[in-house]
Amino acid sequence: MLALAVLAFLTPGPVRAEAPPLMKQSDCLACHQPDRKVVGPSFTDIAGRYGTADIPKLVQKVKQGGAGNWGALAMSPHPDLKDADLGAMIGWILTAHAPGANPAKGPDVIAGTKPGQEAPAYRNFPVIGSRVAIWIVAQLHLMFAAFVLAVPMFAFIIELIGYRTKDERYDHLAHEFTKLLSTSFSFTASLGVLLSFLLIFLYPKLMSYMTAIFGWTFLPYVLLFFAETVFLYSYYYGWGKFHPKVHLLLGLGLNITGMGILFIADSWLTFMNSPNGVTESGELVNRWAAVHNFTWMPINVHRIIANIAFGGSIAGAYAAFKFLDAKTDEERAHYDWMGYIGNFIAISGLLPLPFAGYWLGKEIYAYSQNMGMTLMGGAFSWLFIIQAVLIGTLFLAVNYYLWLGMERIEGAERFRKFIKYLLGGVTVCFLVWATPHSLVATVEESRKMGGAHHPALGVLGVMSAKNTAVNILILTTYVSFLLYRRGNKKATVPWAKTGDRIEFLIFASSAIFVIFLGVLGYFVEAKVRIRLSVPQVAAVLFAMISVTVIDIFMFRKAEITGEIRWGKIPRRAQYALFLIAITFTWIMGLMGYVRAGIRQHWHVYGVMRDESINAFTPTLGFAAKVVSVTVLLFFGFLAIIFWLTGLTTSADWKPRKDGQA
Amino acid sequence: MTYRFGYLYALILAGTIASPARSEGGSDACAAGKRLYMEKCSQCHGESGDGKGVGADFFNPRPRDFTSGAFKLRTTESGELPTGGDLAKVIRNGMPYTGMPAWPRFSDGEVADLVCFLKTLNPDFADTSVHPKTVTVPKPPAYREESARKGRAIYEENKCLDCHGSLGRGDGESAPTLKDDWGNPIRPADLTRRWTFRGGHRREDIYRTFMTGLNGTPMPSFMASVKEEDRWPLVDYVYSLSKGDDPGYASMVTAVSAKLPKDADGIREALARSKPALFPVIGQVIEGRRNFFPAANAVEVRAAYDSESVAILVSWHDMSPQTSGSNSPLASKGDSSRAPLTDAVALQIPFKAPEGNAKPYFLAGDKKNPVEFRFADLGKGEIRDFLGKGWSGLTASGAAVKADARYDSGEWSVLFLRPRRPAKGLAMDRGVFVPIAFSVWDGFSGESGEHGGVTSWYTLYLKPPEEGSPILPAAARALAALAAGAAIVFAARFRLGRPGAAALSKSHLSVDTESGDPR
Amino acid sequence: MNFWVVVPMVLALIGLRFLKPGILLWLAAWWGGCFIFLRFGILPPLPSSIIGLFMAILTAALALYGTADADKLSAIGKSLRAFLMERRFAPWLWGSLVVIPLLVGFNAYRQATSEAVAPATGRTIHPAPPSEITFRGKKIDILKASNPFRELEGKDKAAFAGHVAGGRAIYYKNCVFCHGDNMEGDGLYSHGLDPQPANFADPTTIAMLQESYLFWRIAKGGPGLPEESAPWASAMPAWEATLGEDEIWDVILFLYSFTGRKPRAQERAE
Amino acid sequence: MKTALKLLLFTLLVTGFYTYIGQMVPQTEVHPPKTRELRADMTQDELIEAGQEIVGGKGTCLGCHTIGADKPGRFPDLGGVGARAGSRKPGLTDVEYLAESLYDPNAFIVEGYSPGMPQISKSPIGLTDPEILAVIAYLQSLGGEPSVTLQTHLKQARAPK
Repeated sequence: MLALAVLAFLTPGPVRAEAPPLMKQSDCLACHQPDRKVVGPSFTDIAGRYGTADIPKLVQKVKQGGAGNWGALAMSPHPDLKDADLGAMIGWILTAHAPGANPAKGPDVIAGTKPGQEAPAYRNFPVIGSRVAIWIVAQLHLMFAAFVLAVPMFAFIIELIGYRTKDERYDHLAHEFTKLLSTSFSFTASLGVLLSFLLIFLYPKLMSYMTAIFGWTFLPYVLLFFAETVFLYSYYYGWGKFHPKVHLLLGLGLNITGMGILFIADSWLTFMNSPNGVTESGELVNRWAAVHNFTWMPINVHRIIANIAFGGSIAGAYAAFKFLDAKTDEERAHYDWMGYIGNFIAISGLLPLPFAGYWLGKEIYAYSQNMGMTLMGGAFSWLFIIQAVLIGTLFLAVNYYLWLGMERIEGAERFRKFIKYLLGGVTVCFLVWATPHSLVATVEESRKMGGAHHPALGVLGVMSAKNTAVNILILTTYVSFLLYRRGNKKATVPWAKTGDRIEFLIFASSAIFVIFLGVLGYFVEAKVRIRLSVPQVAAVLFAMISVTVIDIFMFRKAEITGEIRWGKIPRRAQYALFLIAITFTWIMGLMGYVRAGIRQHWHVYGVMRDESINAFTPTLGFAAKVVSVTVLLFFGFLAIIFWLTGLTTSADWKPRKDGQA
Repeated sequence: MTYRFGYLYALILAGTIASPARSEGGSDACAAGKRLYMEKCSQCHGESGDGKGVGADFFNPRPRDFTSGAFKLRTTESGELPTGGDLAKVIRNGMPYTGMPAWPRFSDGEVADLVCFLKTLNPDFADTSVHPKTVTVPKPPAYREESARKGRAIYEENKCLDCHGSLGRGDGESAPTLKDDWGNPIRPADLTRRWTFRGGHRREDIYRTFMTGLNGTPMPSFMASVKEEDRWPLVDYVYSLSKGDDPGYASMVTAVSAKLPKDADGIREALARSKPALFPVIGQVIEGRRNFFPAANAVEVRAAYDSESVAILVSWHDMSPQTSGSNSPLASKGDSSRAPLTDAVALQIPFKAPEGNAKPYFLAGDKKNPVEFRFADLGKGEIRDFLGKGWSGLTASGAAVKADARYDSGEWSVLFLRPRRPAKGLAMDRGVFVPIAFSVWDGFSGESGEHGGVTSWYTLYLKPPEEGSPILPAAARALAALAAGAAIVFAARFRLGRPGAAALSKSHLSVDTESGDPR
Repeated sequence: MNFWVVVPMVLALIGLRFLKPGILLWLAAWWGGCFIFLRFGILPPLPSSIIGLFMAILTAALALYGTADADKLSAIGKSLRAFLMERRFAPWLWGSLVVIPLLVGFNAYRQATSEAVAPATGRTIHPAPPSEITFRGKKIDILKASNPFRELEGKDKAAFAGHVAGGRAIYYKNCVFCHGDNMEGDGLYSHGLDPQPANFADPTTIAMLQESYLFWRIAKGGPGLPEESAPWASAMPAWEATLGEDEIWDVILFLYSFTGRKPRAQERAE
Repeated sequence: MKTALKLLLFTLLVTGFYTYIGQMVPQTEVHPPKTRELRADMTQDELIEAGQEIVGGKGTCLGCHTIGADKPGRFPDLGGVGARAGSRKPGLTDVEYLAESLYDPNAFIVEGYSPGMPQISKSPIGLTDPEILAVIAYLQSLGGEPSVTLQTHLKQARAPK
């Protein structure tokens, strides 16, 4: 996954809007249009008459203005434009509109893509209104899709582990995960179809525009979908019937097609947020640029990571349910183990998630400061307080599960005394993260504070403090995991003590470094401050990676001091697992809201206005209600899926008594 | 205020390097003080210390002229120069309700540097052989009511009320005629608001002011005229005139439900039941003829309502009532009429119920959100309604009605009566919070039109009458809690008391770590 | 921080530690300690909305602490059982059965008789700026505009100082009354304004913003705030009526120069 | 079944809690900027304001024209145009002159300038007739007395669709 993220960073940025930025600011477009004559000749006509060799001549022409070449109407002089800029603009006009540039169709502006020409505008959905209907269905579709995309990833990896270690348990576990998949897949597809119908029916104008831009992606999308169906069913029903390598190959195919579907669908919705490859009036000039827009890759990466975490948490919830409902010790042991793996996957996704989110936020800012401000400082700033509560809860629950998990490990009692410090760390970070910048206060209260910010808390309300809190939160959670991992092990290598000290030193120094940078952030200018988050993240990553490496070597031949008694975990731990799943789902819903919400009153940001009665941005309270309804619906459907899956499931798994996970 | 930045300073201490060491004493220190002065003080006090900086014209009292040698706040005898410590104290504490802020951010060393430089501005300081006589303030005896009562006689005896007024509201007979040494009009202090005392409001501060007088102002020293045993009683009397050390500004005035009779006296009587709310008045420093130092610094408001109307009584302290002539909120720059200006007051409420939290602009509303602006001209004794869309967009919207306005011992009080549900305008229902703001004009100081004192938006709340005693529902809650608590305790005891319950606490709370089997 | 509250509280907690209290008592002491710290220990006092949020988080954390391992949980179970069943705790049990309902009743009474308080309002402090504004008939692109005199800082020190001095005069003629001599939002009239004037010395105000953002705020003032910045248009005047374009840029230079802060640089996608 | 019920209750509790948090934060509904509607009952002031918005926005007039600038741009400065519109072209009142300049910009060219202004009633700017009336009202207000209302009929006006 990391490799993918790195890859995403390395690929060149999207093709930016072709027109030089000056083109948009200048008044050219008032008189000239790409493909038709308005006051002056169209760009296509100009490019037809002149070549790049004429640029110097044309530069002078534009500067001086005049009439006679194209008609009696004079072009006004533009003495205030710089030669270099003019050259660039004219160069663009000539090259991008040259007849040879797109010989088959002449100008590469695709006819009929102008928004809102003859299409009917909006239709209404009874009772709850079009927007809420689309909102709920889209969010449900997304949640199922996330699950359906994530499960094959870890099913494939788990199967691979099983194949490599020849441990049958993993194979069975992968199979069981896949069982959840086949029913969910049908749900996803049905919801997707419902969503498209609703969209086409309720937002015909928007959809005809989107079709004009993205119509060409529909075929590959459908083909990929068919391929995915084939892969999924052959992967599931072919379990044990193919040669393992062939079967693994099927799993790989399933993942690749799934990813392809995700990327295509993302291009549609990211285009709506950060349209690219179209003119200001919405005419398509470059198909690939429309797909490869500013937020496409960040959203892809963010989604993949989040999907894994989400999928893991849902699988964990499934295991928790089965554990609580189990009748025998074997069953409990099995589902305890499954819940553990699900939670492990969820944490692995959760830890890098803030970094991916950070990249996405940065791209949004780069695309439009307006949108960035709306997101971070404006109408949505309070949303991040809700998000902080959710993420804080998530981290608390994850840590709590790990601590309770030590109950099943013989010998882990010796780590109990650390719990309170870890808890203290997580709590303080949670408090910092949940501190709003501008506080809700009565007039008296703000008089006492001497303003809208509290002198002490105001400091905690800003970026530097939040970044620091998140990084420390991640470090703390990692320490919890490390302690869990060491529960029943005793290092036998001679340098064990030194190793411990080095690990401690790494943790302490990276924590101090992160906090130092956080404090430093208040004393440097904003430009530097924003960059400080990079070394912070790097320090945390460095600590996690280097400690993991040391630990692996340190415990390679470790003495096992006690066994892991799978199933011997308090029931409340299962509720923690369930809480993680609910919280994750809720965050998905909330993030879905903010991603669509920051477009505000635009269907396609800056290009196509939302003119429906629902163009306003609803209150957070309303959004919270819709998200809750969505989450409950999702869990309702999940219950059906779990039940269906349960009809065919029998625990055929035998715990291995060697204490190895 | 000192803690405002205490937290950040802690951070700065943690994160930054201390500034280079400052050399002590001599001209170096004065040079450091000069740098500091040029950066932080010269904009008002002037680069040469003559009190004529770029911002000087916008303050009243005007910034101190350091070259003159007249300093108000001293511990030295009348007419003497202040000590260095006196200057340092003013820099440190500022002067409340003037443009001189407190400077807690300066270190002691920096204040010393500044004092050193200030002394170079007046040659009289150069003579270090003269030591001004200082006034020592004895340790104050405990405050006693009896002493304050005795002080009243001393207050009268020493003609304090000629300037400060009979009730201490700064409305004495000669108050309007007072001028400082530079010929600028100056107001006697309003002794009922000791938080505005420039030299501090502790009893020892008041004592010191009596003893030293305020150089450059008509306030003399009473060292010679008031006998030693009369000094503390006088202090105690002045001290007793104020309600407290701080103004206790409110953010809301609660209108009580009452029967409002037809006559003004009756209504005023009914209003006495309402708790007064004090709102700060500030200068209109925003548009048109800005007013940098309004005569009034606070309005006190009471309110009551019945089923038909809301009564709002606005009162404020005014040195001298101006009742001949006229005043109008429309008087603007172009108004060249030389007619004398009268005192006036206005209240404003949004014209329509605010959508969500949005309120009109606080200066007479804006185009999107107009306000109902009720203006009382105390000369004509009439109240007229305006529709406000900003100061320049005020238009008369109703006929004038007679106002009930009274002036007594330095205080105006004006009664506004408004229907609760007028045909046009905001309906005031019980239990709602209505934004309300006030403006005050002092004709004596030439305030008219946008050139007046204003307040920010505050809240008028129509408190529903109490229905029955609150004790019954509270008791019901307590009983419910008791029942719930008892139920829990007895159920738990019953379960724990059963045979085999010893294991219960364990198995019930930590269930399957042991047995693995939920009950 | 209010040391008169914090120090005794910390001492009391330390003292309690030596008494080896039961886990229930210990958790209760911590909970109470946290509340006292948040409610009375911090100066200036925190708004009640924040205390509520923090206490919810802390309550959850303490609950997790008590249940995070089997020993603690069984200790809690034992203490609870002892509290409910054993004779020596009987006075405490019956006492709490009386005191808690009394507290509930008292609270209900207090709520019924306390003065109503105007609802608290949250305010978006830095709302998103419009992409462009019309300043005296001229369009200014808030996303891209930069201070035309900023570049003088490196090129022409004297001219730059001139602009800063110009800004200084403007500040002391127009802004100081509310924003204060120290630019800490505590000017002569700040006590009479709500929302209170911005504190420029605070690292979370102008240091976070681009100069063009300040230009927008100064030019359009409270009346030009977007809807999301309720409760109402702040008292900040729209200086467009009084100050020219260059004057506004000058005063912006002065704000940064006086506070020693740097504006946020323009970030653009290359 | 009991487990399922318990978990259902748990789920309801947790989502309920999150919903509650969502209600605790300040609630603002952000409405899209209103596109000014040109209503028949608009006052003169409102019409002028609408005109000003169009001049600065949809009309893109300020791309070429200035209002009250010291040095005129490439097209005539519009400051005070209301005062001189009536006397620019003999036989045309100020309204007629302004209307002609908007519907048929090249019919009269101010001395010293060259033609080049597009017909703003046509695409891509495409102002509607009422919008053009608003613009005229605004231009009149620049130094003159506005007389135009939305009821004013211009001979260039297109027949309503």
